[in-house]
Amino acid sequence: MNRSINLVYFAWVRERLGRDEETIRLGEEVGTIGDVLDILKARGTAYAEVLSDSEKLRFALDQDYGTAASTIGSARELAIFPPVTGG
Amino acid sequence: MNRSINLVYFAWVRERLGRDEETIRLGEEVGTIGDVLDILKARGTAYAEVLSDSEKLRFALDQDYGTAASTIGSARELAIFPPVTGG
Amino acid sequence: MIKVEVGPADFDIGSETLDVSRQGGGAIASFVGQVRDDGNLKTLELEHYPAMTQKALQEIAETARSGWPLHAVTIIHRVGKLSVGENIVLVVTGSDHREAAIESCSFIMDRLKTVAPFWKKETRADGATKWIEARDSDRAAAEKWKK
Amino acid sequence: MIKVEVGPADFDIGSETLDVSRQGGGAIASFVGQVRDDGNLKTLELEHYPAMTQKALQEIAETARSGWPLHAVTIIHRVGKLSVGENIVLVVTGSDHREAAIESCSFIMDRLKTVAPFWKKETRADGATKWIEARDSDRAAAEKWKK
Repeated sequence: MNRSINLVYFAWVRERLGRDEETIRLGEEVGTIGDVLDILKARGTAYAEVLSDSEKLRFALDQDYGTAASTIGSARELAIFPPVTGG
Repeated sequence: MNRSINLVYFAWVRERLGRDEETIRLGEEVGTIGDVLDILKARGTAYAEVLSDSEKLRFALDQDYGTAASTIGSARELAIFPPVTGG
Repeated sequence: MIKVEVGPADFDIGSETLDVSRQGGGAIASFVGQVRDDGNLKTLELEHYPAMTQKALQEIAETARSGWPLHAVTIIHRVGKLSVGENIVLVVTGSDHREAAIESCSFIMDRLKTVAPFWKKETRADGATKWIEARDSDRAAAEKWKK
Repeated sequence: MIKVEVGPADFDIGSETLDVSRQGGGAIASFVGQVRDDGNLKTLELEHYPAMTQKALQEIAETARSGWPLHAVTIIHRVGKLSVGENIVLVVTGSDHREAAIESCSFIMDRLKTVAPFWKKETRADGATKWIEARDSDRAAAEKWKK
């Protein structure tokens, strides 16, 4: 089965990756947000650096907060961003 | 020495006494707010009834809160009123 | 900056908030108390002790300013006869920090309820009148700041 | 009544407060956050996650309404480039009770700081830019409501 997911980036994650979104294909072996992070980090230095410390990142699956251990399931959008600073 | 003090009444104290202020003379023996209350209560039924329960009353001497035990000293105005309900 | 006003005139929340925000800080908390319609209330009459009121409100504002880092405090309290829905009281505080602004605003309201010399008399739709009694919950709220 | 707005437009505190007060209650608390002048700040840029923001704010408002007896909640959060002194966020809550109005307003602000998908980037007078980092004190403030 071929799945794809839309990745969206915000704030310094967006700036340092040099893009605000992209779509990637996910193989069968991809189960969690952590698995997606591993795929991205394998792509090269920028990804590896920006995504290295998942403690400094927050994630949302289809606009609901998740963690590196959260299951992707049938989610269509994964957002990766720094801790929020609104208000 | 003859002293006098202005008494001011508010809310239901004012209404039930039928007046908003009056001036009375104080003899040498009058030391505290409680002494003034005793003088007023001796005047008749309305005063005795309204001032009977000092727990339900609040006092201010020259616009600062006091208690029945507070010394009159050289204060010019004694206010007698129910607990406040502003705001 | 401390601003204290007592009188029959209504107030404008927007312009009072703007005045406080102009003193700097970036965190502005406000509270408005209005005559609440509880079914058959007609009017509320606010009596006060004019010689004492201004001083009492000034002291409350100064106590707030000594307890929290505030740029500005505004307290406006109306007196006289007010109808359902009308404004009674406005408190606005300005600080660098939202906690300081919100907490001091709450503190000032608790002090107004228990210390400021105002009394409320309600008139019902059927003409019956009653002086509102002080509430234990207001005394308890004021006590909690003394910790 | 819950009202949630996200966008570049400024808001009017007076009219938003009036709208909340019209839902009844008599106790209206509000908080305004503005771009604070800390000496050499020039602008603040507010980025957000459009697909998530409205939903997050709606959830925050509904959580507040389930925690306190509220007649109305209004949350307005601006995005885009803002100058020193400009409004960023407005929260207004209306209740029968001042404690409910003030506490829920404080709760909503704490949640906005820690849950709503906004990010602030500051530009200094010398042109230097920096993403503002989340503060431990904001996380601690949000945690205290979970008791």
